Amino acid sequence: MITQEKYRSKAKKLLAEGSVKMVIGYSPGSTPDRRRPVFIRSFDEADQLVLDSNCIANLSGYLVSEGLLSDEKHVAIFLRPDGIRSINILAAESQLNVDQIIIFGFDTNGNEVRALTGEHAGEFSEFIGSIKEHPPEKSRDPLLYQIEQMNPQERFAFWKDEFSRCIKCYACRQACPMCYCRRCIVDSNQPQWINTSSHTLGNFEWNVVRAFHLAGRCVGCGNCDRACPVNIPLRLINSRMAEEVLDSFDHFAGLNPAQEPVLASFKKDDSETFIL
Amino acid sequence: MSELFEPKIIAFVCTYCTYAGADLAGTSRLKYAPNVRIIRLPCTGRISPMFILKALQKGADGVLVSGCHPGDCHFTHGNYHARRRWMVFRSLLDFMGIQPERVIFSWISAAEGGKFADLINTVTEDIRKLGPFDQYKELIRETEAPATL
Amino acid sequence: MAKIGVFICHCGENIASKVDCTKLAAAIGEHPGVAVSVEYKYFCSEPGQESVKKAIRDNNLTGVIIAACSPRMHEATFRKVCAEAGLNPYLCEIANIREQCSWVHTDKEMATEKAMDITRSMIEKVKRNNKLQPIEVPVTRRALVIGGGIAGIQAALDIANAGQEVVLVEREPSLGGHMSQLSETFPTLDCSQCIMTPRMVEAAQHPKIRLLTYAEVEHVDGFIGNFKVKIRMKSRYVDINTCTGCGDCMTKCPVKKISSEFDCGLGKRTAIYTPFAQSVPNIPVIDKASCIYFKNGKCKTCMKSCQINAINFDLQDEFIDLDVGAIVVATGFQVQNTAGYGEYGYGKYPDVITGLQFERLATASGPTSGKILRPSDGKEPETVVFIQCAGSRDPSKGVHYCSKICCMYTAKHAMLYAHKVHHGKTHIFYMDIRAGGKGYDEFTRRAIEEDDASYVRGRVSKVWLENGKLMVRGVDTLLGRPVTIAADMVVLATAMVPQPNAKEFAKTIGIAYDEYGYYNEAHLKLRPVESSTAGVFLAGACQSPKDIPDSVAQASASASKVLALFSKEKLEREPVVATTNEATCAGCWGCVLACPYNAIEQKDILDRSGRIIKRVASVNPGLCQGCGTCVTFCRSNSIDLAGFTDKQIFAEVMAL
Amino acid sequence: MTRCLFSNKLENCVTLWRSAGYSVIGPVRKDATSSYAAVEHAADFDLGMVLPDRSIKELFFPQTEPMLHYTIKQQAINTEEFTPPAGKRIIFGVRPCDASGLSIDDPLFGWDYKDEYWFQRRNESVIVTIACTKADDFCLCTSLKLAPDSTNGSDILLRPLENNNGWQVEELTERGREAFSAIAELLQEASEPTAPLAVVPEMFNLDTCVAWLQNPENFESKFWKDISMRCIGCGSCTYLCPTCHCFDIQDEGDTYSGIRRKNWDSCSFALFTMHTSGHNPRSTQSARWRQRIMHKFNYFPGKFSVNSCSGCGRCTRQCPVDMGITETLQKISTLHP
Repeated sequence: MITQEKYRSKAKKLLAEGSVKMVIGYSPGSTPDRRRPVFIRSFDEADQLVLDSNCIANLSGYLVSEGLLSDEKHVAIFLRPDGIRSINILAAESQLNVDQIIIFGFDTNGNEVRALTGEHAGEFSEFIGSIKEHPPEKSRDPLLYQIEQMNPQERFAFWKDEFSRCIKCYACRQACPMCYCRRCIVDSNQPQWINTSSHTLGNFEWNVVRAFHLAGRCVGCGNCDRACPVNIPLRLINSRMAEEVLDSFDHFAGLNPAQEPVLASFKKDDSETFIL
Repeated sequence: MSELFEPKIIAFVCTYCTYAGADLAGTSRLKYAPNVRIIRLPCTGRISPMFILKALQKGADGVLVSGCHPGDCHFTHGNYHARRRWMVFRSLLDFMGIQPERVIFSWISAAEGGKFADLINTVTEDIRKLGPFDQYKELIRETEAPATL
Repeated sequence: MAKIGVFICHCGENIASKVDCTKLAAAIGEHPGVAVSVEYKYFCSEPGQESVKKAIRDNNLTGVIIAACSPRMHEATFRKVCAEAGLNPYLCEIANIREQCSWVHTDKEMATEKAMDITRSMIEKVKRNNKLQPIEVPVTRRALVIGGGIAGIQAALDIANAGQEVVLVEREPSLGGHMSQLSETFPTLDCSQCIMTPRMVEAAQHPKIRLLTYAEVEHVDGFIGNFKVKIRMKSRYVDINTCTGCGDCMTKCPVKKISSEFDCGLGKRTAIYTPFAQSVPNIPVIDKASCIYFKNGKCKTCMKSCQINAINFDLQDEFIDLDVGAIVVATGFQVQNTAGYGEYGYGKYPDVITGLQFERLATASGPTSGKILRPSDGKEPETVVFIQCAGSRDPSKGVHYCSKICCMYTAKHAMLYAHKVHHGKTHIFYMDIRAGGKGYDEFTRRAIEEDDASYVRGRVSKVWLENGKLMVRGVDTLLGRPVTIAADMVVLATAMVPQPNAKEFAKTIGIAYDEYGYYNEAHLKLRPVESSTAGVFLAGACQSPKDIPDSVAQASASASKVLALFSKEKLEREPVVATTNEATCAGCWGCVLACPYNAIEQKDILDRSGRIIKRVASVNPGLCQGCGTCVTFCRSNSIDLAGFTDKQIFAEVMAL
Repeated sequence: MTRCLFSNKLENCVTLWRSAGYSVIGPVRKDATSSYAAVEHAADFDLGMVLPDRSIKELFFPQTEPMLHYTIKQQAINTEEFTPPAGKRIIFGVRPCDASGLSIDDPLFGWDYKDEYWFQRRNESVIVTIACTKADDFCLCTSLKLAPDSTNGSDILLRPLENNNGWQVEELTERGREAFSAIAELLQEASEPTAPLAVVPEMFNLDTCVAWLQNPENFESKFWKDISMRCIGCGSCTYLCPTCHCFDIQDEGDTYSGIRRKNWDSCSFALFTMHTSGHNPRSTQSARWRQRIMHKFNYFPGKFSVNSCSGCGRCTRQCPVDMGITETLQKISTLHP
């Protein structure tokens, strides 16, 4: 509550003095435990803002909505640490200018909400670095271990079963802050690299390609996983890829706004034990 | 006695090193298994993971990707970029349950005709041992089947 | 609808013995879109080529497949055939059924199967080929040479002597570079100034060379044949056109105690100065930081002393814009800062000096007029210790590589010293003696055998001062015992490292560099003088440590590359280049980072009122080499590569 | 005394139906989701849930359906059509809202061209609906003038008994009677009271909303932008909706052969209305959301005299950003028409 009040009054102040044109935050949802994204444009609306442990969604994707930042005005946004990492990647990929973003950083522990120190993306780099060095305990999904224990046939069968449910609604893509392309590869039909039909083959191709496009960029915010209406555990694939780029290239996505994209760069001594 | 399984293998190679190495195997009249179909690209940097998926969709039991050794890329560092992508894509496929043995990466220079011939033989033999990629073929069959419900 | 002609070559028996060409032609005739499917003994023969031409004309073919030997053999031949028959040459593809099929397989049935697959795949590709046109790039026949050391001068002279214009840019007030600082040069011991100065003068007076000294390249834009360069002419405060170089101003200048950069701190200079007596041009510059007028607003002694009023304190930096077609980068090296070697006492003991300082002491025109004298007390040293690899091959100091010249110049120093101080004694600590080169090993042998240089194989751990002597503590690894030598002077063979701003400068011109800042060649073995950027060439120690012969050789090689480029009015290039889809590009710039050739630029898309709607990637076809690394990176499939488009490759795979 | 089916007889029902040639389908929970799926035993049914995550529509209009197979040889193309699978089936435990959804889409699929894929399945399926005794915060059938015991689209309506041990059977159609005659021996006359129906509060006045939507001035209202600002344009609401019916025709294949398929499509996608030229008449997400609401409550009823919404609430229940029809219509009902 203290953090919520702090940010509410900060939102009011920034909006009143005109130093931001909008605050993107959370408001009460259709049930007591639901929070919905809200866009506050004037200080008298700021009391709609709530901040508690139910505020889970990574809102950073809204920043790249077409035209939102093109007037060069500032926007404030509530972000968890993963959201701040998303902003860093979006900045590194030239999708936004971090100077325009005022961050209302927060994190939760159980029901407790605490504010993060800092206002601009660059000020959190050290903090994000500490997450890289000391990942929170038990952050690895137990299912990951189970999948790793399987033999390839079992793994294939596991994912086949999961992907057979996919209905190709693309909620995973739409919910993801990293999926900002003007045209997604699945919508590119000359040639049609990914089968658009939601048979299992098409679903498999879609999910594999999406995971590859997110490798080194996914911050594990879980937006895709929560958005999936048929509950495919997409987080597992993305976090496996995040582990891979960390192990292989020491790349922790979204460390700072100037980070080089991991798949657009290389080191001459990158590992190649697998190459014959 | 059952008939010997002839795996279908699709290879994506760069024109400057591995394609030239394959040509050298030819001019040296080396003999190797006829199971591989080669697609020529300018550089390993051009080889997209999408190609591998399409090869599997066409019923490949194995995919081979090959280019210039590090430091030898005609385009100075296309192969370094490729190497990173492969590293990631390979581990992704592994996680999805596609055995790494089915998607093979190698460096073969224009001078390594012998290595090319040997590799094709080894890969063909290895994939023959693994057997047809039935699990993937089942997905393909499903796309050709009428609706069930 | 496609009308593809497929021409299946027997290659005598080479193909026909292992591939059933009749069966192949029949099967291919059934393939969708194939209008002609024929076989022949030798399509590369004159009648074979004529039959292809006739088939193209008679059937109005939209694409041609030659199923024969490797495209590396006859692709060019058959493209020409198509062009002669009126078909765009890029609508021809080769199905390699010889090197990659008939020659390597023994089972005729399986080889025939494979040949069918190969041919079908290429048919599907050629159906999607585009009518490409070779890219023509106009060439501005003027070269820019950056750096006026021996490499730059050599490159400039070679190009100019072939009749092409050259702009030679040097950032110091005079041409000369490091070579002009040297005393004698190995392995012939001819005097550096004696061989260098005529070259400097020749460059300055050459009608085809425009010499810009005290100037720096600020900005480079464009691509091969068409670079646009901005050069900053730093203000000398001396009018270069009026000054006669009489030197009165320097004589009168009251500030006389400035440590001379040219003499490596061993000599002094004035605030208005030329770096050395034989400077080219022989026109002084005012060192703004030391000049009393610039500090206090009073003095102007030099101005008063100048009888032709060449000095003007109000002069400003000027900018020159140039169009050039090629660039030779010859920016040289610097000597590593030896402060990192605290144990050797450099900076603490004045008589511990670098190799370059020793050169200045040994030079007849140097601060001691060629006498080897100790900087501390001006006495002649009787024992001199040389320490090799003082920086090079020392990962702990960040230099993994061998500086290549130190073994030779240390041997030279020992000889020069022996020739000047006959009773003197030299000791050289070394790791290995690397004397590969014409006359080099003989040279080091002479130092040992004739000039009595005492080589000690081992490293030095410490140098300290004791009773007026520099005590050098090292180890003789051949004898396996520590040694301590009392010396009067210690000379460090410091490493060659890139210029301090080498990396930033590489970014300015758009070339690649290694971890140290040495500039990368396009290919270490096969394209050693080309940079990764087309039209930019490398000469001298900016690429890697080099001695004078190597630098000069590379400079001449670069010059010949430039001249080859200038031999035509227009460059013609294979049209295998990338293009972007501006409508779908998301502007993430991953392609810009991934491109090995800096060929992708950011382009602003404007609305009618000139407002930026979005920024997208745009490929410069002059720079693109067609590797396709960008295409693979692009997540939204917004880049494609002509000749290897997504559609083509997709179709090739889907036909298998 | 009414005819009842008791739960303990359900397994026998399934057996009898199956031996009478029906395939049996019902609400099933598998992995992390629930849907209507084929069962072999009554125990496979999960009848306790409010409603399955996925709607019944996919049993009649699958997310991807092969229509024809083609082959190419030289210049000739041969085609061979797929027909929808034949066979009688009983869909047991359908929710009234899902059943209503089917009847809503019937006129759409039969309007000018009679969609054989839809109608063959409709004609061969018996919809056995169970009236709702449970509802959650998202249910809104009553707001759509439907009810927890609506009979639209059903062949049989089952009303749960108070003791939760069975259902009163109400036969609504000939198809339903035929299916239940196969299990007549298992039905019993009983006088047990039925359980109270679920209470689904009315969330908005539909007529007020429709009046507002029909006013052409409101087409350009700022309301649309405000309400849909957080919409991320995913298609989950449309794909889970029992009445959304848009589809796309795709050819998938290679050089030699391929399959033409009918795939779900969604008005939420930017690509849905994209022209080849690159122009998009619905270029913003708010225009797309407006289209969805207008279509359901203005255009569709204008043509077929029925709203294209049966009040299942899946759109809100599954929305990643907590939007949905309820919120939109609630807000519209407070606006001046």
